[in-house]
Amino acid sequence: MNASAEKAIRQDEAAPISHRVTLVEAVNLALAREMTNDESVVVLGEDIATNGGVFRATVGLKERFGYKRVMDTPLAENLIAGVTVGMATQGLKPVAEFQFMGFIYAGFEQIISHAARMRNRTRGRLHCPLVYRAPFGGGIHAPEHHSESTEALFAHIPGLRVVIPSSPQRAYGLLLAAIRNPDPVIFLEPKRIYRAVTQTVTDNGEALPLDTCFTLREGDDVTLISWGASIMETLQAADRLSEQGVSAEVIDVATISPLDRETLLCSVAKTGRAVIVHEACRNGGVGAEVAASIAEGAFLDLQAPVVRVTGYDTVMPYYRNEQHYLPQVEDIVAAVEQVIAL
Amino acid sequence: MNASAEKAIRQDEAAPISHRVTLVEAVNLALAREMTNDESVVVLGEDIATNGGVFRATVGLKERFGYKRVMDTPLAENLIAGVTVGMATQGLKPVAEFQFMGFIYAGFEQIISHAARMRNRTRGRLHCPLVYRAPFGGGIHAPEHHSESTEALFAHIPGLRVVIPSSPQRAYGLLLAAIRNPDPVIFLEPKRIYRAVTQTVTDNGEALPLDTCFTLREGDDVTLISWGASIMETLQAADRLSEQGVSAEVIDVATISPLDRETLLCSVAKTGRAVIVHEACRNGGVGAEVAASIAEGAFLDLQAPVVRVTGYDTVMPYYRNEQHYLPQVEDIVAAVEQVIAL
Amino acid sequence: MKNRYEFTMDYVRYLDDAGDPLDELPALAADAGRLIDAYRNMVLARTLDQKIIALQRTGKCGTYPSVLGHEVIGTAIGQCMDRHDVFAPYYRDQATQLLRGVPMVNMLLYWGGDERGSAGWELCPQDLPISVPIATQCCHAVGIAAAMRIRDEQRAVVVTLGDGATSKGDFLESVNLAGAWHLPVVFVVANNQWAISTPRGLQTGSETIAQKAISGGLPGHIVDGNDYFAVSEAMEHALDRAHGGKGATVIEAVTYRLGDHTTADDATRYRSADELRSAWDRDGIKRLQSYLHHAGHWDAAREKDLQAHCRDKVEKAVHVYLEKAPEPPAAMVDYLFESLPSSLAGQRERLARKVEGGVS
Amino acid sequence: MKNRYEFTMDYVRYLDDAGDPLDELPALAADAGRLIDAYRNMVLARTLDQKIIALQRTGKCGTYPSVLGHEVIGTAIGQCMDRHDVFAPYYRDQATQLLRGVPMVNMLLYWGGDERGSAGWELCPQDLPISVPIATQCCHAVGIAAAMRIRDEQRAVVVTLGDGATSKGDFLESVNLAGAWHLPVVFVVANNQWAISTPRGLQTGSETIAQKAISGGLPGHIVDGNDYFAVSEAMEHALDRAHGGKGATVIEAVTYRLGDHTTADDATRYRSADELRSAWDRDGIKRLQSYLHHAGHWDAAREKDLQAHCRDKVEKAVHVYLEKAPEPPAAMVDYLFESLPSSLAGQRERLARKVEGGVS
Ligand SMILES: Cc1ncc(C[n+]2csc(CCOP(=O)(O)OP(=O)(O)O)c2C)c(N)n1
Ligand SMILES: Cc1ncc(C[n+]2csc(CCOP(=O)(O)OP(=O)(O)O)c2C)c(N)n1
Ligand SMILES: [Mg+2]
Ligand SMILES: [Mg+2]
Repeated sequence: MNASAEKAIRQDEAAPISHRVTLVEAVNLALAREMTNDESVVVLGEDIATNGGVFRATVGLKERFGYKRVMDTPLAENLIAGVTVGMATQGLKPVAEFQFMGFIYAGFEQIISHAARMRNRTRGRLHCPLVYRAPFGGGIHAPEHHSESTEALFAHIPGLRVVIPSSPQRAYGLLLAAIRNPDPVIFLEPKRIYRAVTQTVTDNGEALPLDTCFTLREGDDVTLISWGASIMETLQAADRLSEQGVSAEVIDVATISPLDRETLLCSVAKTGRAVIVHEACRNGGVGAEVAASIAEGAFLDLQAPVVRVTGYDTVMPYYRNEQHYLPQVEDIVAAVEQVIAL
Repeated sequence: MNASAEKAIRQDEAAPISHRVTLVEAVNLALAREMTNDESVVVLGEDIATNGGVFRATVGLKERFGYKRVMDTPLAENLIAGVTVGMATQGLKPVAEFQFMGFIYAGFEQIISHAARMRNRTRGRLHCPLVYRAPFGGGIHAPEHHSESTEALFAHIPGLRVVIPSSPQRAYGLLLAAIRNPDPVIFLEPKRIYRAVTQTVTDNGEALPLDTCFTLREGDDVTLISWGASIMETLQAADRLSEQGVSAEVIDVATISPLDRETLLCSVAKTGRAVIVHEACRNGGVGAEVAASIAEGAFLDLQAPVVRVTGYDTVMPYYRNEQHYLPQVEDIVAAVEQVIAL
Repeated sequence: MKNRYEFTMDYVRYLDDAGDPLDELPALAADAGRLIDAYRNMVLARTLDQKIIALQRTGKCGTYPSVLGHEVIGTAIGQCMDRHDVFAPYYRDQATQLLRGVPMVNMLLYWGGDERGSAGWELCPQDLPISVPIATQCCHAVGIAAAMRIRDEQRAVVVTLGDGATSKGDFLESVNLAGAWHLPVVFVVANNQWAISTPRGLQTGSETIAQKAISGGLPGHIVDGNDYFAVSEAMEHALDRAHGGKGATVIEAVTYRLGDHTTADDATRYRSADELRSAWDRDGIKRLQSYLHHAGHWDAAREKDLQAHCRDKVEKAVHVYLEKAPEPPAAMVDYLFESLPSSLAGQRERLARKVEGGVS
Repeated sequence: MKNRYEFTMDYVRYLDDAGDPLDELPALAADAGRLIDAYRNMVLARTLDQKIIALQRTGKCGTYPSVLGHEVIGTAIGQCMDRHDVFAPYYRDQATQLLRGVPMVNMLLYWGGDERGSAGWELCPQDLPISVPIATQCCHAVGIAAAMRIRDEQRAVVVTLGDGATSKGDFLESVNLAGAWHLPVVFVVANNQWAISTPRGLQTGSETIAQKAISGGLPGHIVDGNDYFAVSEAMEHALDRAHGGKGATVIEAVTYRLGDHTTADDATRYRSADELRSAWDRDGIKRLQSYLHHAGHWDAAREKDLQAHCRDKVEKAVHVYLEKAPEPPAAMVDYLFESLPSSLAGQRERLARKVEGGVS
């Protein structure tokens, strides 16, 4: 168990303590916080109990909350997805971990056909207050299938919320919100930045809203829109641009679906230009929806086409070439230069 | 067995015969044709052999080609998807039917993680010349889960082709092309128009290209872009508009992925306006990619925002209300009026 | 050096095809009231079934899967379950749902293409709605059973599925979890010999369906699904185990699908009239009726009353169903999330206008 | 009325932990050359394994799953298979892949993050690449076996998986299909007691893994996976059945994962040093070595030669591997489809420029 998680777990309940934590530690804090607040929260997945998860996100929870609320499951993602639905219909609030996003696909039928529809199907008689967590994205030199970023597949499914934090603070606040939300949430954790930065997080149980983008940096000349690990490169690009005298607004979409179009449109109304950055492949990515929404909703404001800086339309390469797949700071800067030139 | 399929199957191989057939009969013709041409083509799925498929698409094939090449499978879509991959790696050309698109989700892991990647993973040593067929879309008064149109989920997956015919002739030519294509193809059949019209199809074994949209009607004022069953309403809207003096070009995208952006951009360069029509829900639908591509690629040509006429961002309602979900001719006409007014 | 592992599994039936006992009957046979209630429910289920098929034929209902041949299994399940147990049905469980208290009007609405069919359910509010994607309900069932275990409740889950469904991972994975976690769940496989057109013999190479229990370390039982006594006894035993914290059970109830798969199917395409005729000889309703007659619990007058009573009940429900206006179109977005996301506000408005303006 | 169904399953081992026969050995024991070849392959596999772990520790290879404890199973499989059979491996099958003729350089490339690792394979061009998504290869295996049956070939498929993998639908569905279609396939479960941190006892409630075969109507066998004779005999028997058109078999080979799950894992977090120590006592390589010594087929000098030979072979392969330049970035789109779709032409150009311009 890492030190800060341990401290968090042993803490006196009364006084909210501030921690300098990484993103993955913030996930752990939020889980522990909400399991303390709410007895109906349970956690399940492969290797999440005794081992604390392969990324250590659930470390210490079994020791603290017992094996009945922190369950290692057999190796079957479809089962995990479906068991979670069953639990949720009975008023538990299960938080299931998929070890990597690349292994969630076996659970698609349960997620699409049941988790997302139980409330609608029963006209509210039963519903699914559940969270499916998964580390996602590339760049950690992992084997095949360990670098997926297919958030677009979930974003297209009515009845699901898709949430992606990109900082320790947002991981804490958004995960609390996701667990408390009475509907199913796909909570994708950008593992490339699991430990990239530490931030002070006050473990006060305060959730963040699930229906709004976060404006990380204000600017006038162009709106940079991103989410997940790519936020890092996007912010760096904004720095770089500012040195060049270009003032970039940076928005972390964070709540990928339902999408907060207002914030995006307001920003573009101001800047007149938008560049979208995401790691997923371009064709049919969430960037397409964002671009289409802006192109439709801000048609008269746009001074240049909305440009997407994304992964290539191919399978994420094995690790020797993965950096060539991922959008780089230079790619973002180049795209901005292109739209500014127009 | 229906009469024309029977005739087709009994025909003298030498002389290509023309048939007036429905879309589903054209599927049957293409399957029989390619099974005759190529011994490595096999067909499998639930209830497809003895029963000829719940929509009768495979009727007569078992009688003609034998149970070894026409296989009823156990009830397990993940298995069907994976078995097909195995067969394809060994040089068979399997065509698997999913009884309804709503039941393909269990096969997602096999489709995404294997069918779409085998060639890339082995640098061409093995590949997957397979076709996954599924009837899709709503409007036939079917039970829950029988009205899905989630083509966007497949379109986002690199390594898959997604093909959707919208007439008997295109069903015949595109299915032949899909079977002959050395890579995996998701072939979605709009079941609402399975029997809506008949067309003369010459069973000459000629395939259609898999990399081009089909321009069904030329026009100058606006480009209507659609696919699948919605092509019917789109064509009717074009008629209606022509009465109002608006000349609409109608494009059937047909090859949803990889997407032929050239044809779309050329048309919009001419008309300056585009309306996209699809049955799937809007958020993250294929319409988003089409709209984003046009808004980026034809920025200077566009005289109005690209508008999408789509299903609602919700689960397809059970059948008493399904007509309220589906895009109607009036919706398309209204959208065109809106963009023309700008 | 060899060690041998052994597994056994019994097939049980009590009544012959004519309804005469082959063996001493289980204790529950002494309760005449229960037997009569069971018989009444079977007849009610069949009456409703025939009516829905008629409605479908006249365009007043959607595609519908008949319960014909499943009434005994469903009735035995419904009787054995406690009110606080949870039922996770598939789509041929009308007989159980009647006993659980799902109103007939709801069943009609459901098959009539109206989501409100699965709403309400005041008598069994935690029961799952019908699961259309085959076998997926098995995973929910073990999830619910796990929730009961987590909360230390003495409740159990019963999940039903068809023989075809046993080929799908959801069932097999769930059986495994039920064994690994020692869950209070009963899997009842209604083996009606067909999965649409696919016969039992093409579905699996296993001698029995029940033996699939062995893969998860669960006990399995095979019973004649047209034998009320055999099914009831197995259910009671399995539910006792579940309620007593002794774990899960798989029951294979062997029957025959006497109707087409659904009203959209034509079974004559793939199975013989002879096979169907001989299956009718084993019909479990007739069998229980004969038994009741012989045992002095039933007579022609009661039968006549019952038939009239069932017809009447069904007609009343059908009347309410047919009078029911469809939901307003905006309902399609109102239940997607607990509260409407702002991104859907515009779409909801358009839907709301649809009705007022009368646009399709 | 009761009918009883019975199923049995044997556990077999021939050598005790010290390598002394417990029983009369199977006929294959007479072939000293085969035994020595087997032993050599096991040592080679272990040598390669240790080297890759060392490369990983020094940043010259990616995350890697050790073969430690699986060498006997893999070697027996590789020896028993015909050249024209097809192997569908998981990620702990280095010992089999060496015998199939997968070049060591390819193995190194694969774990070194280079797709070319699964290319080429001239000696076994139809073998599947490693399947990372657990158990999915089982479906491919039955698909390949079905292709063989369709073409009336006398070939067979061997598919391997771990104990954890047996919980996943893919395995269970494939076992069912293998039974229903009578397919020439052998499922070998390397039951190494752990799935990452999840012990065998949490994975399933079944007494054995092999009994999962019963759910598909297949025969199952349990063998000591550190006993070369037991694994080889079971494999020969199962492959004979498959080649002879008699259908599929499930073999559970009981062993122990002597290393961490992968180089990214730390097994001390979840299992005891004692357990690990006692597992080493059952190590199958040492066991076969002792047997060979006692039988007069082996001595210290030969052992020394072998060790040197293996180190040398591995070093040569590592050298080639380390010299290999990465593929050009554009390779990432070149193998997606048979030919590049026009929609990807622009992206390919950008990738091609990346290298020339030296950008990132
Ligand atoms: C996942 C999935 N695949 C396919 C279907 C279509 N389908 C509906 S019922 C059925 C056959 C089910 O057979 P069985 O499990 O034996 O139940 P029965 O209908 O015989 O009672 C099929 C294939 C479905 N509903 N769900
Ligand atoms: C579908 C899927 N889920 C999860 C993983 C992550 N994972 C890799 S190996 C493993 C454990 C496998 O255990 P077992 O099958 O016993 O094989 P072993 O590694 O012990 O040889 C897990 C969970 C994966 N690769 N695929
Ligand atoms: Mg059945
Ligand atoms: Mg293992």
